[in-house]
Parts: sequence; C-alpha cells; structure tokens
Amino acid sequence: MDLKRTVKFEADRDPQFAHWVSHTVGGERIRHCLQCGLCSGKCPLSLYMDYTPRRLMHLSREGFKEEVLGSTSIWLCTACYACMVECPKQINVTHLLYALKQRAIEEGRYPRRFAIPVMSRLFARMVHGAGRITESRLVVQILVRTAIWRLLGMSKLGMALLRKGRLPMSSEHIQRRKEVATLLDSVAATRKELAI
Amino acid sequence: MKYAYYPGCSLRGTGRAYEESLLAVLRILEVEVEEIDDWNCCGATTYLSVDELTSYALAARNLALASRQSGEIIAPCAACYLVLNKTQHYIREYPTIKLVVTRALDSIGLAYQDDIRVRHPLDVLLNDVGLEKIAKKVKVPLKGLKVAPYYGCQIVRPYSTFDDQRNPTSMDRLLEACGAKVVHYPLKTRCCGGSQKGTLPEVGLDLIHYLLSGAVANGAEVIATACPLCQFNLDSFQDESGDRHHPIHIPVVYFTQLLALALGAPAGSFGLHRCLVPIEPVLSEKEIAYA
Amino acid sequence: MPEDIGFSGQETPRVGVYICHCGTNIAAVIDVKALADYAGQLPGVVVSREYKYMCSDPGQALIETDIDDHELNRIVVASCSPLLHEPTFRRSLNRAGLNPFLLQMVNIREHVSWVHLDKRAATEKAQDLVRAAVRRVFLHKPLEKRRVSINPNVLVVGGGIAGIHAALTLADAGKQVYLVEREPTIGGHMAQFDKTFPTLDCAACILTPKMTTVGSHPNIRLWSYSEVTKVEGYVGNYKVQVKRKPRYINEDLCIGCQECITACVYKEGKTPDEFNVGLSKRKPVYLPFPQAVPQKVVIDRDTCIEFKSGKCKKTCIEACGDRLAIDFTQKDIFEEIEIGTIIVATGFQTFAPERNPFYGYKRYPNVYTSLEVERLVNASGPTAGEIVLRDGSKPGSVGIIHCVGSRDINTNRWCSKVCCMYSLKLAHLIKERTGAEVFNFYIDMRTPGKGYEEFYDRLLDEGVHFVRGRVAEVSDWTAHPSEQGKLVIRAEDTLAGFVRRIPVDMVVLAVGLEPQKDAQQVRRLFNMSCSSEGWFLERHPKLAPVSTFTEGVFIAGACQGPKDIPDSVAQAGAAAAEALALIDSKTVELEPYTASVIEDECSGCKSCIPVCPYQAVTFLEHEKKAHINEVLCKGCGTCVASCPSGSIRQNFFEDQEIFEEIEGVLAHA
Amino acid sequence: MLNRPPAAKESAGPQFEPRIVAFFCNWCTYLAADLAGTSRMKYAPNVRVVRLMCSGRVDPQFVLDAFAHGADGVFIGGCHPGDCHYQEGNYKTLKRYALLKRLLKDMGIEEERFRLEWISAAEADRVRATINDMVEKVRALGPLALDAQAAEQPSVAQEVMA
Repeated sequence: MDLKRTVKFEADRDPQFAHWVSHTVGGERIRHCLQCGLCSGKCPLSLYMDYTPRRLMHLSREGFKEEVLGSTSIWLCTACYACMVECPKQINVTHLLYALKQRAIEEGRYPRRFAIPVMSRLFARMVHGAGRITESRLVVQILVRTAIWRLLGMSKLGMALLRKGRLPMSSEHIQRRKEVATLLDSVAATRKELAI
Repeated sequence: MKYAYYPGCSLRGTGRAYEESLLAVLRILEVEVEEIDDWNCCGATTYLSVDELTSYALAARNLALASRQSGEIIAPCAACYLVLNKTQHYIREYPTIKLVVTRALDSIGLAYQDDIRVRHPLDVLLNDVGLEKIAKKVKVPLKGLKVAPYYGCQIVRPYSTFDDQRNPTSMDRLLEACGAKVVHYPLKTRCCGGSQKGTLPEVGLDLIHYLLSGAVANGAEVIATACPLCQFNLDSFQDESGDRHHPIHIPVVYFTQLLALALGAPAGSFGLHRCLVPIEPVLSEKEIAYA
Repeated sequence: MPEDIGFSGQETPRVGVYICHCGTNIAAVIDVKALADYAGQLPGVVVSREYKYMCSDPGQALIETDIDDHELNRIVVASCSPLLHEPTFRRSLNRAGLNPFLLQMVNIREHVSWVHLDKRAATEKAQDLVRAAVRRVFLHKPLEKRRVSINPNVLVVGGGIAGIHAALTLADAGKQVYLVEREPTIGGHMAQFDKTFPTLDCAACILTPKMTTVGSHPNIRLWSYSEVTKVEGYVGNYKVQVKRKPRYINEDLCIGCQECITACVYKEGKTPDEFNVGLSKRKPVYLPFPQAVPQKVVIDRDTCIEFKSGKCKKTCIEACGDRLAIDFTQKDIFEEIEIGTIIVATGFQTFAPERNPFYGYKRYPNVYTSLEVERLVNASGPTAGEIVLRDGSKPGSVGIIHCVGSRDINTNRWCSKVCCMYSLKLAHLIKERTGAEVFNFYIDMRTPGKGYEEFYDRLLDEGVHFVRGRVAEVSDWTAHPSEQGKLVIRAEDTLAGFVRRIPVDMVVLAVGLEPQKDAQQVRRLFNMSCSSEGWFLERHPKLAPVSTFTEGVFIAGACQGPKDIPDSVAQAGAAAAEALALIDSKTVELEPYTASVIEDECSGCKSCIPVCPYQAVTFLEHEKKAHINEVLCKGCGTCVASCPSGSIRQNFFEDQEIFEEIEGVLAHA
Repeated sequence: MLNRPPAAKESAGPQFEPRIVAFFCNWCTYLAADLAGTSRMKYAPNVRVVRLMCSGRVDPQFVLDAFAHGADGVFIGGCHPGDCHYQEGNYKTLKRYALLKRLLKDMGIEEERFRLEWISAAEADRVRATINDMVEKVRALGPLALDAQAAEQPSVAQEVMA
C-alpha cells in the first residue's frame, strides 16, 4: 500500500496566486463562493474532472496553486457557461477557468502531447497565418501531433464528409492577410508596454 | 435595412449546409444580407482560452469592418455569436481591454465604435421577421414532425437577451410555426462537448450519446440545431457513440434546413443531402414531400 | 457674530460642546482631543470637553453639572446619529433645567468616523459640522412638545398566527381590537401545516383554539375577506377605511351548516382549492377548511354560474331555506373606524419555483412544493394524510431540495431561515409514514433554535440521507438503467467531491419565504419603509424591532423578515405590549416642529395651501391671510419652502437656523 | 495577466477637494446615510449633511446660499416618489428642482454641481455611490467660480417659486 501524507502547510500556499485569482478578470467575486457545488452539478464535464469546479474555486482562493494549475479540470472546460449563468453568487466561473488555463500555459504546465493545448496552439498559429480556420487541415494537424494512430480510424468519417462536400481541403484565408499580422503585433506591443 | 453577415469559418467547411439553408430562408423572407468584407476568424472558444486579448482584437476587427456596412450583424455560428458579444461586453467593462483593442484597430486603420448589434438568426427570424409572416409563407407544413430543439450552450449563455437563458423557446416557436411538433427535451441547453470530441474522444462520445438518447427517449424523430459544431458532433459520431453505449440513429439538421423545407425552398438548395444520417426516410414516412 | 443675527432673547450665548469617543468607534478615526480644542475656541463656547461615552450616566452628569456650574444655555453634543440619542440628551437638558430644544446634535459616528478612513479629512469634517452646530444652536428657541390623547382602539392587519396572537393579547387587556384579514378565514399559513417543528405538536391543535377565541371574543371585531383601503391621521388618532368584500353570504344569518355547499348545482368541485394549494377542487360556494373562522361560507363570484349567466337554479338558496343567508346582491361595504395604534402582521408568500425551470416544477407531476406536501401529510388534507403521488402510489424514495428561492442572487439572496427545519420535519414525517428513502440536499444546515439541533440529531438517527450540495437539475432523462421511470436529481456531493445522480419517485422543493407581492402598496398605506428586499423595516434592528418610523404603527411576524412560529408569536406579543404601553400612557408627545404663519407678513397669495398634504393650511377669508392648524400640521416644512414672502416659519427648522448651519459648515478657516 | 485597473488614481500632488452641502430628509436619505455608517461603508469625506424633516423643506434659497458661501456642489436626498413620509413633499421638491436647475445653468453653474436623488432608508449603498460619483464629477470640474452678486440676487428665489 502506497501511503501519502496529505497534510498541507501554510508554506504550501501561494498567497500571491490567491491574490491574483481574486483580481483577475472573472475572479472578482470568488471570495463570495459558498461552496454549494451548483457549478459542478451543472457542468457537463465535471464527471471527468479530478477537481470539480467548486473545489477549484476554493483551492484557487486559498492559493493552492500547484493543485489548481496541475488539475485536468481547467483543460476540460468547454466554455458552455452553464456554471456562470446559474451561480447563486454570480461568480464568473467560466472566465476564471480561462484565466487559469492561460496561466498554466504561461507557466508551461501541461502534458506535452495533451491534445487540448496542442489544438489551441495550432489554432492560434493558423489564424495568425491565414486569418481564418480551415477545419480539415486543423484536425489533421492535431492528430499528427497527438495521436497519429487515430487518423486511421477517422478516415471513414473523413471520406464521408468529403463526399458530402463538408471537408473542403483548399485553404481558407482572408485577402488582407497582413492586417491580421499587424493587428496581432499591435496587441503584443501594447501588452508588453502595459506589462499585462 | 441590410444586415451585415458574418458566416465564420465553420460555415465554409463542415457547416456548409447551415449557410446554404440560412441564406435560402432569408431570401424567401426578404431579409437582405451582405457578407462582411474580408472578415477573419473570430478566434472561437479555442483562441479565447489561450490568449484572450488577441482574441478580442480579432473579433473587434470584424465588428469594426461590419459597422461600415450596417448597424446589425447576423452571426449564425454559436461560437462567433458568443465571441463577438463577449468582446463588446468586455470592451465596455474593462478599460485595459478597450485600450488594447483600440490601438490594435488603429494600427490597421480601423476604429471601434460600439455601434453595432450582434444578432443570432433565431433572434432575427423571431423578432424582426415574426412568426406571423413565417407561418403565412409556409408551403410545405411539417405535419407534426417530432423535433427535439437543441440550442446548445453559447447561443443562449451568457449574453443572449432575446431568449430565456434557462429555458429558451425561440427555436421551438419557429418550428411550431412551420407545423412541427416540438418534443420535451430537458437537455436542450446541455453542452455537446464542443471540440472535446476531437481532443478527448471518450468524453465527447459520452456527451453525444446522452444528447441523442435524451431526444429519442422523448419521441423525437429529428434533432434541430443552431450551431455548426453541435450539428457536426451529433451527426457524425452516432456510430462511434453507439459502440460505447447502444446504437442510436436520428437525423440531425440545422433548424434553418427545416425552415427552408417548410418555406418551399428548392430541393438541393439547402444542403439536406449533406447530412450523414439521412432525414429522407423520416420525411417520406410523414409524407412530407418537398419540391 | 451672534450679535449680528439677533440672539434669541437678551441672554448671551454660553455654549457647552461635548465630543463623544464612543469607545473607539469615534476616537479611532477622529482626533477627539483636537476637535474639542477646536470647538473650545469657537465664539460663544464656554466649555468644550471630550469623554469616553457621553450617553452613559457619568457622561450625562457631566453636561448637567456644567450647565449648572458654567450657566450654560446652549448645548452641542457630537456623537452618534440624533435618531439614536437625541432623546437621551434632551432629557439631560431637561433635568438640568434647560429647555430640551436648546440642544443640537452632531452626527460624527454614522456620518463621519464609520464611513471615512482618512483621519485628517474625518477630523476636518467633524470640525465643520461642530462649527455649524454651534452657530445654529445660538438661534434655538425654547419649544414645548405637543401632547395628544390616544384612542385606545387598535387595528390589527393580517389574521395569521402573529395577528391572532397580537389581537388576543390586546383584547384580553381590555382594548377594542379590529382584526382585518384579506382571506375568507383567519389562520394564515400556520393553518395549512400539519405538525410544527421541533416538537411535532399538531398545528391545528394549538392554532384552532386561538382562532375560535378570536371569533367569539367580545373585544375583537373580526372582518375577514376585507382589506384596509385608507389610513389617515397620526399616532393616537388614526382614521381607517376598511373595504369588506362581498362574500354573498349574510354573516349574521349564516350558521355555517354548509347545506348550501351540498346543494350547489356543481356536483363536484371544479376550482383549485386555495387552502389545499390546488391539490383538491372546491365548489363556487365553499368553506375554506373545516375549522375556518368565521364559520361562514363564501361564494366565489368568478366561478358561480349565477354570476356568469344569471340562469342558475340557485339550489343553494333553496337549501338555506328560511335562514335567508344567501344574498347575491351584496356590494363592497366600506367601514370607517377610529383607532389609535396599528399592528401590521401581513405575513409572507412562498417562492414560486417555476422561476427555476431546472427543477421541473409544473412539468413533472411528482415535483411538489413544501407547502403542497404540508397539505399531503395533513390528516384533513386532500389525501387524508396519506403521502401518495399523483397517480396514487406510495413513493419509495424522496428528495428534498433545500434553498429553492433562497441564498441565490438570481432570485432571493437571503436565507429564509425556516426551510432547513421544516425540511427536517417533512423528512421525518415522510420517512415515518412511507418508509421511503429520504435525501436532503442542503448547502448549510441551519438549526439555531431551542431544540432544533437536537431534532437534526434525531433525523440523523432515523437514517435520512444528507447530501451537501445545491441541486443542479431535476429531470426525467436517464443515464443508467436504474434511473428508468424516475426523477433524477443531479448535484455535486460536495463532501464527497463528485457529482451524483440520485433517482427518486418524489421531489420536494423547500421553497423560501418572500415578501407578499403587494408589500409595497401596504407599506405606502401605513407609511412604513421597506428593506431593499421588500420586508417591512423596523425602527431599529436591535432596540426597536417591532416599531416603525411611523409613530403608533408596529409590525409583527414574517412581514418583517423570514420567521418561524415561535419568533412570530414572540414578536406579536412585543408589538401588542408596545401598543399597550402607548395606550396606557393615555397621551403621546409630538415633536413641536410645526409651521406657523407670521400673519403680519403674509400677503395672502395662497401658494402654501395646495402644497400641504394634510389640509392643515386654510385661508382666512376675512383677514385675507393663511392660517396653519397646528394639530393637523406634521412638520414637513414644505409650505415654508413654498412661501414667496418668507412669512411661514417652522419650529426648530427656521430659515435662519438652516442658513447658519449651511454657512457654518462652509466657513472653513 | 489581465487585472482590473485600479479604481482611482492616487495622484502625487494635493488634489482639489470639493465641498458639497447635502440636504437629507429625516426619514429616508438621512436614515440611509446612517445605515451606510452602521454597515461601515466607505465614501469620500467631502459632503456635509444638513438634516431636514422633508426634502420639501429645501428652500431654493438654501441651495443658492450654499453656492454663494463656497459650496462646490449641492446634493438633495429625499424619499422615492410615492414614499414620502409626508405623502407628497418630495413631489414639490422635484418641481422646484427642475426650475432651480435651469436657473443655476443660466447662472453658469454646471449641471453636475446640483443633484437630486431619491434614496430610501434601505439604500445605504446608493448614498455611498452617489456621494463618490458626485465628488468625482465636481472634482473634475474644479472649484466653483461664482459671481457672488449673481447668487444673491433677491429676484432669483422668487422666480423659482413663482
């Protein structure tokens, strides 16, 4: 039997993280959370999470950064907003999960071949380059990087979609591609200037 | 008035039938639209979750381009609808976001005016066109076709003001106006898993199965959706999710396809043939003959 | 300066200024020493002191001794809100032989130390306010309070347990009580309950004797099916109009035999029965419930055929025979009464759970409200106390969902206080009578009351399940074969840390309490205030919990906030005692802030006459002058502000006094 | 990361501190201000409250007197329409307010310097919010530069009341 000490010391907490959480977009009302669990009950994905959204709320406001940023929950959120609309304390749970996800990416805290961050990255890259998304290409790229064996299983569906004219392989892009690049450069510049 | 039209990437890919049927319906109902000049990807949920500031800037470019053309945008894709709305909200609420966006648009010669309303086709059809006009134009009544109205998440939550976020009924009413019978569907706003099917297949397949079985259990013969990703998920993975649970086969179409059918749009013009699970058997069983 | 503005009388002002620390409440933010020093050098100030608690006996004694020793003739106290301690310090002045109105209070606690963090700015603000008060108090004139006599009759509005208890207390003390109830019977919500927590004594057994006593008490005039429509006057002397709605039964002639009900052309009831919250049907002629008081039937004009078509066979009249109690020609009757005090006990309404569609109320027949279940478990209810579902079967499992319409910003944000306990009670009764598995879904279990926690313990012993989590949804879609044909409750079990799906046969929604939907109108009628939620506002949450801001109007029971039966009864007793105290003092003092016309200066323009809401201003045709009736004047001062020639003055709020105050706060050194 | 911007900038130098005179009715707004105190809400220390029994007692001359003696703003707080302790005193206030507002404008006093708000006894937070808002706005306008003579013209008050 593998026994683990589960005690937490004050030194395990990161008060700065707790402070950041309650000041970031979406986290403003987190101290009001009464731990009723409505968010978890509403969440269609909570069944698969290691920490339910409710537990994430509490861990975050207490500053248990390791647990929060290391949890699978932040990657599972599909942004369906069910938690946020119903929260009896009007906590913007969905957006807070976004913020946590971004924080995890910034700190490089996700499994390398985990499909969700991979997809996010590829998606961003494609938008940056073409201004639009070509779904067929995105799917192929994701699968190549995460689980190439699954491509084989997908081929049947892919063929069906192709036949129905739903998977145009030609690349979609906007005309003034430069505009998007300039736009994104400007965002990066402002972000740097304001240190946000 | 001409609406600015923002198709979004999906309507040019897997969701082609949505665009085809929507435009067919709008044509019959004499709603004029004009595609936004050189629109770009809105960033969708994916971008928003990794880099929200950039995502707001991307969305704001579309808003700024559109406001040169009209005071209202029609955004049929749920993700686009949400992102454009959210961008407007957050620019209003957070001065920092406003600053970033204003500068970014300035760098490409655009200005953000906050003078445009983002509308979903459900909203436009129900509130601008009106049930009365639609009912009058019905040529092929749907004869009590039992439909489960599936709204998904992002159309109603959290920014829609045109419908009840907890219990939306706009699609119900539009379908009923065309003669369909809307069945009780408690999962109508439950998430389909979105892109989770692509990234975590097991999770996605379970969610899809629940949605399909919930509709069938309440006697639905067809599921109507209003989002390209929902339609794709529910339509494309019935075999796979059936393998994990028990087999279910039910046609999944865009609500605009049912509307186009009822309003007598020419066959083939609204993409019914693009569905993987064919709807034709149900239609012929109900003796709904379309032109 | 005082000379310039004509100090009242010939005396020179000798002002004493007293700064209160209020422990650290004031002293922690305002530099009280500096403030006292500052006040000490203001013109006219003879003594300036600071002290720990001015309202304490030694604090008051300080003022009284100083008045004597230093021949003070004006006093300024800078402490808490005048609404709290102005009467206290006025009494001090009185004891020291000074007219109580030669006092001016400065509010440096609620308006300064409690709301500002910057000590320097707070001290500066306090200095400004004290300076203004000193300048104002120079002009104060001795005033006498008016005394008016008190009509000993009392109006009690609302015939629930609170109203009943208040009415009986007053009537037993020999006062004439008018009890007005909107429904055809008194009894309120309590009459609908089966058992009461935590003792489980039967609600009817303890309530109905009180109801009967009300009905037969010689000192109580009971008007059921009636509403108060107009309230005029002031403390001790209210004139009230009561509308008695037609029940189409002559109450004096009806003996409550109910033969008309049997004889009604409707063989079966067709209208949802209000008393059974729609779980049974009643006829157009009905008695709300067997123990109703008064025991008089009522005819509902909305469903009676005679009112619809005029072509009914009127078998009811036939059955009533020569008692002749049925009268289809009845109209509204307006009663005018004179009373001295009013007790408002209008109660609450329960949250309508349709507002939360995820709980499936009205969609799934086996989702009930707690009030419906109260009727189901009640022996005189629609199922004679059998707990059965709508199809007649017994539930094998029941889920009770707490906090429905409570603790939720999207609906009602407050805790309704009684739901935890009544849910435990219902859990016990359901378990006892059906043997079903009972699940309670709660957020926090709140059992603060005598014997309440012990009751919770008992339920734990009985094997009732407790799942900590707010329920996300109740639905009929199944994710597992075991859920087939059941209602599935989905919630996170927050203590276990995962989501659970629990299939049950019956769902009970523990609906919260909220203000009556016409609370705003009622509040206006009686000139009361409401909290932002809509509950009637007490004068002070701790020290005057049953008084309102209108003298002579008291509140009792759940109209003031969610409350259980013991608390409602206690509050009703307190309200009755407050009313009795007023009545037994025979007269009441009124503030002397009335307005009067300076006749020499009045130009007779009549501008003031329409602005008075109390018709206190009249025009003396002969003199061509306005005149103010001091008895009718309530001292708002609106006429003073509207007089173009400045020839109306208001005691204690004279123009010059207010100018001094304005200029005083602005005269910054 | 994106944080909410700080609510108000702490400027380096001493900033202009406006003086605002408030007239609160005894039954609603004064009580609300008391409630703000008992709830320990925090707001700007620039307001000095004069208590009156009813907002209907606010004579236009009081407002003019305040401006003439150095107030940078005047704030009247009364019960909500229909809630007046004296039945309808606040309706008179409203009528007078509209006229007075026009007059002050003619005298060159900016609109933001004169404000009427209905605040019930329960709305402590509105007292806090209104005071903070008004202080900010008046601070932005700077000190009131008033031709003292204009404010003391005797005809002014009469015109308002006519």
